[in-house]
Amino acid sequence: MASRLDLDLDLDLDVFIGPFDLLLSIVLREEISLLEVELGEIVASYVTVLEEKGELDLEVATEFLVLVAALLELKSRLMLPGVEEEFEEVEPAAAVEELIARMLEYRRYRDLGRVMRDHFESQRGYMYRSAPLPPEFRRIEVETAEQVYDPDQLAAALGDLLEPPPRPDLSHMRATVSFRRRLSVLRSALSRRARFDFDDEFGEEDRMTQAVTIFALLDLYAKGEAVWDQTEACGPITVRRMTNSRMAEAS
Amino acid sequence: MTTGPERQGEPAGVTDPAQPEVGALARTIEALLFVSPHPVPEMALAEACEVELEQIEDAVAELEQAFEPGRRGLVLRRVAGGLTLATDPSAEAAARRLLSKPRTPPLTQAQAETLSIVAYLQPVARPEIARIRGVSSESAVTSLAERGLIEEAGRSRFGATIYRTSPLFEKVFGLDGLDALPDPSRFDPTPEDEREIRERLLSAGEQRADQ
Amino acid sequence: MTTGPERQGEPAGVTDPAQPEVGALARTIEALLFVSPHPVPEMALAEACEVELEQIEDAVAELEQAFEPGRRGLVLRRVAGGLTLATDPSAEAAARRLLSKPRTPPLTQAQAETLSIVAYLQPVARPEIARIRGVSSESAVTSLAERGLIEEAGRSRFGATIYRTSPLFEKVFGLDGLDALPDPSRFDPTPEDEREIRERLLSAGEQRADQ
Repeated sequence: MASRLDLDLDLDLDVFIGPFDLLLSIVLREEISLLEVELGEIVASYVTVLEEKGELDLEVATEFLVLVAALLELKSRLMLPGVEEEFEEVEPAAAVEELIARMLEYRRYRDLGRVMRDHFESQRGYMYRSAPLPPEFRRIEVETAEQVYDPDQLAAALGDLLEPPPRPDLSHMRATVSFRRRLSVLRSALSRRARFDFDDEFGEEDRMTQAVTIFALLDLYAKGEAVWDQTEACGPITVRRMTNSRMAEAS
Repeated sequence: MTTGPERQGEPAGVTDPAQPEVGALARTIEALLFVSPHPVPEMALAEACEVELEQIEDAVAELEQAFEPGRRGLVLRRVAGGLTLATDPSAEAAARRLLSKPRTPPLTQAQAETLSIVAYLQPVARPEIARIRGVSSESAVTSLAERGLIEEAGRSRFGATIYRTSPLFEKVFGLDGLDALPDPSRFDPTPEDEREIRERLLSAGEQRADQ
Repeated sequence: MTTGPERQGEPAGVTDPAQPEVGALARTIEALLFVSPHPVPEMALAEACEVELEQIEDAVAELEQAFEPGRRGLVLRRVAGGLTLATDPSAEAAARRLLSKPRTPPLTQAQAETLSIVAYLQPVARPEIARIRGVSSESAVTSLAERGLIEEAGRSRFGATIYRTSPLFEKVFGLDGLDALPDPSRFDPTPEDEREIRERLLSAGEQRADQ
């Protein structure tokens, strides 16, 4: 029996230039059907790849994860028996619409970037003169100089510098919503108990932390360390530890 | 009309050394473009030469013919809102050998995406670039700034650096101005694109479920 | 995107636009002399073009004809053991007028910030500028000094160069003395005196550098 983890996607996550690039590629590949767990897993692994490459912008990534989490939630509702007949009536959540808009926005700049790159290549043969000015032309004579700059420009520049930057406190976020940190929090929870209720454990956390924890959970699922049950949409999630043969249990 | 002889080998056009190639004003403009470190707008040429703009325009037209690609080792270009001289691309390899200057690396995809965001949305703050790309764009922004293609244009209310493209950007991209950027509307998503993505995103995975 | 100037206007001295003026090698040499910041010996030209010295000599002879004084706005000169292009002396007055106004480069944000620090806090040492801006400001300082807007005013106890603004600075900003500098904007309340400005700048700079 085919495992749901056996993705057959042949995805090399390193080649993607960002999460929207990844999502666009997956979504537009006809042969792939987007089962929510697969998508979640891919996204979770990709976030890890980004973190390893040092390209993770936590604020941006978390926003992305929240959008994907909303998508997954919507998809799981669509898959519930009884909802299917009403498929036409199910309004996609605003978050999903935003995700689509963001994907399309990204795509525009990806495509424009390709045009720019080609154009850059076509122009590289032209070389400009970089020789310094002949000494006799180098300095403007004070006597003949005229006003060309507005002094307010200096006042504005100094005003910019006087303003201390507000602390967006990224260090704090990095400390609390690190994907790795959530992984280890989950692992330690699982080492203490073989099963626990997600809300009991993490219900107090803020939304971003919960979203990242869900993705860490997907990662643990992919690694065969945990599974979870959720009997109804938006119902309680029970997380269970897995010890060996994840295939046997997962299937 | 001839299409021109072979572009290499024997001396061709030099017949009468005493005859000026172009008029005196065009020759002065040629000298000004040579000596100026930046592209020169026609208005600035008119002021420097103390003549009317129309006379400059006529002389520039004359120069444009003299510098028609293939005639000389240099070409006349309109970039960054002004006129400038550049080498003909056919001399690139020899010039790089002479200056021991390797070809600059091509833009990476991350740089190209970042540059197109800055070019079309400028002025734009770094967090906005990251938001659109979905990844931290710090290294792409830094290398584009180091290459001189983008530059700081102030700070946002939140202290983030704001970027815009530089005059060098227009120069190396051979753009007469930002208006000469390709029309971005040709990359606007169609309603079909949008529908396809929505359907694919929301398709519940029936095929898989059948297995 | 535009690539180059459109062909337009009536031909003047130009008879056949399609015909190269000189051979291909001479054209390449013209391009090499254009991009090189220094006079180029013929041997170096031969190496860059990957041809024999005699071929270079023939091509240079061809170029010398094309560049005979009076024909173009540029002349070909032999100086310091090499060949170089220079403007024809007849263009000197116009060149001086063109280059007498720093119209071309608007200040970059880095330059504006650096210049404002020097203007308001002068005399100020280079490391302090970097501390306030939160980034190394070497290239901004160098280009401002090259343009004559700031100048060295000695060395600090620790050997760092100290800067102040120049008389040219006051002229191009239309300031009747440094007292005429406007109050720093976007900041309320405006700092009372220079020492207070300095303290606030340094503390804001530290926070920028930390991020």
